[in-house]
Amino acid sequence: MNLKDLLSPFYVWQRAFEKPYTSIRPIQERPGAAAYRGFHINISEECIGCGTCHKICQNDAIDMVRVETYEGRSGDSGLRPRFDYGRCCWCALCVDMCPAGSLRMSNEYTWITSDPTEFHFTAGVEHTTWQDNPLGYHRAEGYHLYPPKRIEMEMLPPEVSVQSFDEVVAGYSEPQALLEADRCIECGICVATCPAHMDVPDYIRSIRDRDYEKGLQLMYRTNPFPATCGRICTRRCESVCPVGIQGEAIAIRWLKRFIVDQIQPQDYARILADQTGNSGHRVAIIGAGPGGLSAAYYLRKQGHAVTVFEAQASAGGMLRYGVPSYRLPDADLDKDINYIVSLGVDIRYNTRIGKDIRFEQLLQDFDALFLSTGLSVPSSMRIHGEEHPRVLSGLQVLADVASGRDPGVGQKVAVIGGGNVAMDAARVSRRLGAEVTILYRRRIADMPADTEEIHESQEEGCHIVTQAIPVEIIAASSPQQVSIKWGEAEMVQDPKGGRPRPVLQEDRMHVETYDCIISAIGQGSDLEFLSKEIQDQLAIEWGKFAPGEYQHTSLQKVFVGGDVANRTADAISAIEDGHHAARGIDRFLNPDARTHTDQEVN
Amino acid sequence: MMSELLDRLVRDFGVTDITERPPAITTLKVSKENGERLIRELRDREGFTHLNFIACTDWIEDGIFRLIYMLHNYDSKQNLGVHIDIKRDHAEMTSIHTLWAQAWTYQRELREMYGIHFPGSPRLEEDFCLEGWDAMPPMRRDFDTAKYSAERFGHREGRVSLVPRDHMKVQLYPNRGGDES
Amino acid sequence: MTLVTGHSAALDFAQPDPVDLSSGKYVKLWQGPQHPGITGNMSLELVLDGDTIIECKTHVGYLHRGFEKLMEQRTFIQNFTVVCRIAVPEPAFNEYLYAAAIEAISGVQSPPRAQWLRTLNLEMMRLASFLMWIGGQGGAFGQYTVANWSLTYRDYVLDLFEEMTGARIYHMYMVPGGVRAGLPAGFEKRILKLMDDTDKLLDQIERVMYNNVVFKARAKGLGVITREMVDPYGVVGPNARASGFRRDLRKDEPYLVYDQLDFNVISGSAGDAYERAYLRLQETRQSVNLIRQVIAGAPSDGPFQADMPNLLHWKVPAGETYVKAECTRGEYGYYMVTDGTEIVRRVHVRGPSYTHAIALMERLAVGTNIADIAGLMVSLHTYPPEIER
Amino acid sequence: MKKTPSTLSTLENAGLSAEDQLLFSNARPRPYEPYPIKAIEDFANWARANSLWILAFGTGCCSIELRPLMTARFDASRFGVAGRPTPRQSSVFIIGGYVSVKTLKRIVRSYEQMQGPKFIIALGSCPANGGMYFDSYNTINQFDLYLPVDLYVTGCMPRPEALLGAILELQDDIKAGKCDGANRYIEHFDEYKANQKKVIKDWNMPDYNW
Amino acid sequence: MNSVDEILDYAIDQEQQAADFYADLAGRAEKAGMKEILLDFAAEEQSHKQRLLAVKAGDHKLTPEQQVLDLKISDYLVEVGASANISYQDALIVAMKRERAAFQLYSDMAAKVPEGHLKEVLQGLAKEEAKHKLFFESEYDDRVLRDN
Repeated sequence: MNLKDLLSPFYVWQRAFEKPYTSIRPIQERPGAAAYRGFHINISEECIGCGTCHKICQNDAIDMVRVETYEGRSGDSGLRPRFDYGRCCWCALCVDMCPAGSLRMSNEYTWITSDPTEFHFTAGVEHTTWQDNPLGYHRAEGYHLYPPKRIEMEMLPPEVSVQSFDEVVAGYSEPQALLEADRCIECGICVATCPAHMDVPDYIRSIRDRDYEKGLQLMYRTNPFPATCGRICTRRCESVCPVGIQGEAIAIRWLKRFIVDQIQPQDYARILADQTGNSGHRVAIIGAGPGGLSAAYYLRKQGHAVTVFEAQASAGGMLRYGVPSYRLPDADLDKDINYIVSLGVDIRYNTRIGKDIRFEQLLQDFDALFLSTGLSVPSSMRIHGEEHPRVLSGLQVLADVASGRDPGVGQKVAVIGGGNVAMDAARVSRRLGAEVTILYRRRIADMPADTEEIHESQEEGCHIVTQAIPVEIIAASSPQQVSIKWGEAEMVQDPKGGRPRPVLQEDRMHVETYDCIISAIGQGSDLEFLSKEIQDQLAIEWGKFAPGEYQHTSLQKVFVGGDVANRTADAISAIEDGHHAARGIDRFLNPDARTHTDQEVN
Repeated sequence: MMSELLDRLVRDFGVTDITERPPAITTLKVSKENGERLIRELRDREGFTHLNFIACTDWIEDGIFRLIYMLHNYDSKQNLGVHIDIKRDHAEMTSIHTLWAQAWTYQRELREMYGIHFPGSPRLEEDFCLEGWDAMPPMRRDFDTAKYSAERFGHREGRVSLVPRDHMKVQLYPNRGGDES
Repeated sequence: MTLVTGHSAALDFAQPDPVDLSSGKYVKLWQGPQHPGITGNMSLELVLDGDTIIECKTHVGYLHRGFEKLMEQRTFIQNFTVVCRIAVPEPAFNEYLYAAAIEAISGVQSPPRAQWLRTLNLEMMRLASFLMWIGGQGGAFGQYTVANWSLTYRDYVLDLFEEMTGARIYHMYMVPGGVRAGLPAGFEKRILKLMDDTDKLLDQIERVMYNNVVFKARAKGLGVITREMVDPYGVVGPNARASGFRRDLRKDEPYLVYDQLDFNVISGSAGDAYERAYLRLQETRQSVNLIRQVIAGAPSDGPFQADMPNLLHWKVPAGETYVKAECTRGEYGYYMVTDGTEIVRRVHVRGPSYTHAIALMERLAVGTNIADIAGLMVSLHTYPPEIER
Repeated sequence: MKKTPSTLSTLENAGLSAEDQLLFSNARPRPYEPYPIKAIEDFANWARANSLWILAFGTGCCSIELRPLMTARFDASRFGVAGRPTPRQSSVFIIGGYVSVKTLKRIVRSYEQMQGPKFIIALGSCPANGGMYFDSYNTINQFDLYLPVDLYVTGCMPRPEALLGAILELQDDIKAGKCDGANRYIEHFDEYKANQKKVIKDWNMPDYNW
Repeated sequence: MNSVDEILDYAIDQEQQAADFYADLAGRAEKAGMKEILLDFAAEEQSHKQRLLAVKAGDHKLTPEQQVLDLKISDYLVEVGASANISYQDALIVAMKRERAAFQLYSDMAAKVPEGHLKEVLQGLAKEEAKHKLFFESEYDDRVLRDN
């Protein structure tokens, strides 16, 4: 022991004159750090109730509860997270995971109560003092719990694709599909939005498990056209995919296609093992498009005998005659159709109702009817000179190409319209060697066609002229040509709201001569095969049927579906109509038996 | 040097399944009978003087407990994991409490958490972490901790959670979608 | 004073015969779990001869939460939030090792910036943990002033943690594949300022505590770990270094960016409580120095997380690994077995306290004065929650 | 002043061996009865509120924030808070987060040894509804089944400031005479005991630790 | 026709004629759906008439200065006949054309009369018809040109 050691403790006195460490008013003067993980904030308006926070929470601290304000919104479950602070550990995985980006944390942290049941609150719905606190934890830029970017799809380069009718999209390879399938967060929001309510998360999971046969089985539960929909579906599911809010939506369509592509047609029967009995009932279906064949598939599974009447020489309807083969190769369409037909569906080709058989005859001969005749009559522009022989209809051009006929578009083509038919007609014309101009009365953003289709047609060299309103068709000097007079349009906001309307500028008119003009401004139904009396009974609005629940009409036996009966007019809706009509027909045919396969409301 | 050692271990102790594993460990498998002898040899002759831990993995599907003795050689900086498979229904292993002072603690833990017996190991039957435990050893795979907790400790009532996908089906399309079969 | 029973030699691991209490000569005394002299919750079952301990049995399990079982119920990303709770005063090493184990098995490489940030986080943790330990060691020998200083400085480090990670204690910062965020603006300046202040504080602590005649008198010669005891008792970290071994995983098996930092392994020779305490003080200074180096070397931009799959349902490939890191108390390790599912098959957490607080403590306590038992325990630097997990 | 309820029966102390039975009281605990004169009771509550002595028993993770609270930076002493090493001198029991079954036994014992009026503050999620360890086989999920809780503080773990907030709130509640946890325990003694014995399997201590 | 009241009477009569026209067409229409639509048109014309009656009674003022959006859709469409099996598209064209003709008529008349109250009334009527035209053109734009 030395003196220094003895004295050293007294050095503590040197601190006596320093500023004290003590925080004078600790509760007030020390807010949490800017990124502190305090109490939860949820922007309920942005939240979509996907439940991913609930799923990632290892403490089971988050319940998804009904909040009526948000029920019925598109792509929103109407549920909102409710936190249990008797469970939470403030790890913020829920914040990191939140695909909507609506969840974050404030930097508040003091909550004292004598009642532990109080620690339950629905953030953003119940009032909290911290809801508007700008500080607190949020997910840092560059940090993700799931990959936000989609696996890019390989496609034929436009200079190659335009040379032939070969399929443009390559399809995912297995490693690509596994990576893309991995991105799914399995919330199931898409299931409600899909018109057919396909089990999207489940079949994506089957990819991750590399169980493609299971994937096929899952898809056929709701959709007997997976090869087709895997290529041309309008994929509303992707538009509501939560992953798409802060990143890119899961490529649901391409994953569906991937599953089908892994399976050979000859294996379908073994994998799906569909049972078809014999109920003794006979059902007639008019139209072998997606709606009619979907109904046929599910009716056969219910054991009913099915006869399909088709006016064309092949089945598929618009899928065959309206969708070009570079988007949907015949082989893939046939994969779907052949399997349905293989279940014992009798298709009468080249049989037009009203011409070859009377509708009333069918009413007499069959126990139930399903009408799914589609929209086959091209809309007319109703402008002068429209009847010129060099004005072709888009549908006709597509049908000609699909049937192997030359539509004779010539070298210089103008396409009028902004829908998918217009884009297809334009791209088909490009493949036939023409130089193509698309005239559209509004802006590109207003085009009803898929953005991908618009993009691809531009890539393939179609020249899109927007805000161009055709006013007159004029005979050209050569009978092989035709001129069009069109005027430029200004977009004017309608004071009553809605989308802006194009207004013709009469001082800015153009006249241009083409080898042909393809009109593709929409199509309507052809219901001439129905007598006036029957039409009056079927409740037709705007040229379309207005079916009831289960697709039934006021004519007891008659069920309707597809483009001719719905507003969305796409394949997937037609497929759902067919499926649902099959349910309705089954209920109608077996009113007592509880063999109905539909799930009752629980 | 390591390969020489391994060759010798194969020869003398019949070790199998020699695997290099990232970042820097080698694992090998030895029979239950040769286990204690091999570990003693490694400690006394080969410089594996440090016992990192003893642990067990329950491979219930194979009916075995896999004991792992992790050894370290401070001089050559080698890590060696010795796997010894023992039967689940006759879970017993030679004690190594005479080799390292901490070994019996691990063995007590394994006794409590897996029900593995180490004859001769001190204080083996004493409670270690648990007290008054009356169920299956909790680290066994077939012990359901969530169920046990819910039954014994309960959870505060008043919580209900809905599944978004199912809720949307009930609300928006009760009669549509995939039919239940 | 002669021992009536107990270990005949340092390397005799046989359990002593139980003391015959019926003679009335000896007193059985329970210390803990409710006892201020015990770090964390542990209890010591002591048998005293006068005020000398002749037998010590440790009892653990008061903090047993069954982590290893819980981890077998949760996905890989969920466990990331669970692991830090295993060692309450020093959670960061759990986070790092858990991430490192998954990265070893899955082959994911965390980007360089993440490695620097992880190193910074770990060294800050080491500093905070040592500051807390200094307070504990001071308190165990009655020097509460030092505890007031060092715990306040620990709190300043926690403030920086809060800025960096969003939380004071359970940071949950090192996610498998990287870290959760970069450094906030002005962080470097603030941490460097704190490091300067900490240096001054450590000088003062050395003067007031280490030179204190009472501290010296009580700590010197207490709980001597001989060189021979080190390996048989599984002694690691500062406890082993104080007994003359130059063993430090940061140097021996470098991880993260330690191979790019300039530091030496500190060691002592006496192996008693004072040597260990002094060694820890030096390591605290070393940690301050390392933090300065990391701040200087850490890249300020670039990714801080590797490209990861969807962690919601990540299936780490089947494998097995053992990763370790040098924490304040020595070798901290994670043994992990995966089976290719979304859930880990087995995790074993190897905490240094497991050996120090049980086998070693039971041995060293024998012959110690009852008044020094808390000081001895603290000088071994043990954390019960990592023993029982 | 305090009267003993005439219906008082004795405790069984069934967990004790015959010889230990003699060492422990088998009397039932009695509730605290306030002074009949309100001003005196108010004064007593004021005094109690300003000398909250905390039992130094860190029962879980959250107790690590007690150390900063007790040292220079947050300096709880100025609020009349001090740590005491023995239950006999303590009036506040801070449940520091999760409670394992083994610790619960010691908590019950320590709590019962504390002199009334006594108060319990429960920290973090775990005592409220199991928190992070809701599915653990060794931690209880609702602490208030076993002992009466006066205040809960949320957080995992709660910061020292939140803890200070709880102490201030507890002071206010005591002054207002609202903290009746200890009496609740006595009034519902048999229910609490049954819950305790449901999870503590080796009950080898007296039914009430005087 | 040179007094304001005469002009208004004429305009009111015109609206009545239009309403009668649609009602007649509805009576002949083959499709039940179109019947309803044409009756809606007739009701729309009746509401125009009520408006003008209100103007005449002094309860409502014409607003010749207001700007009315002209979509110019009907200007370039072909004339279609009002047959019994008229389609919705054609019915809209008929309606637009009628409103356009009325608009033209009042505009032309307004151009011929000197400045004054009468001119203002004629201009106001022209604006009224322009609004009616916009109503049908908007409908055409929304329904028929929906996909275009």
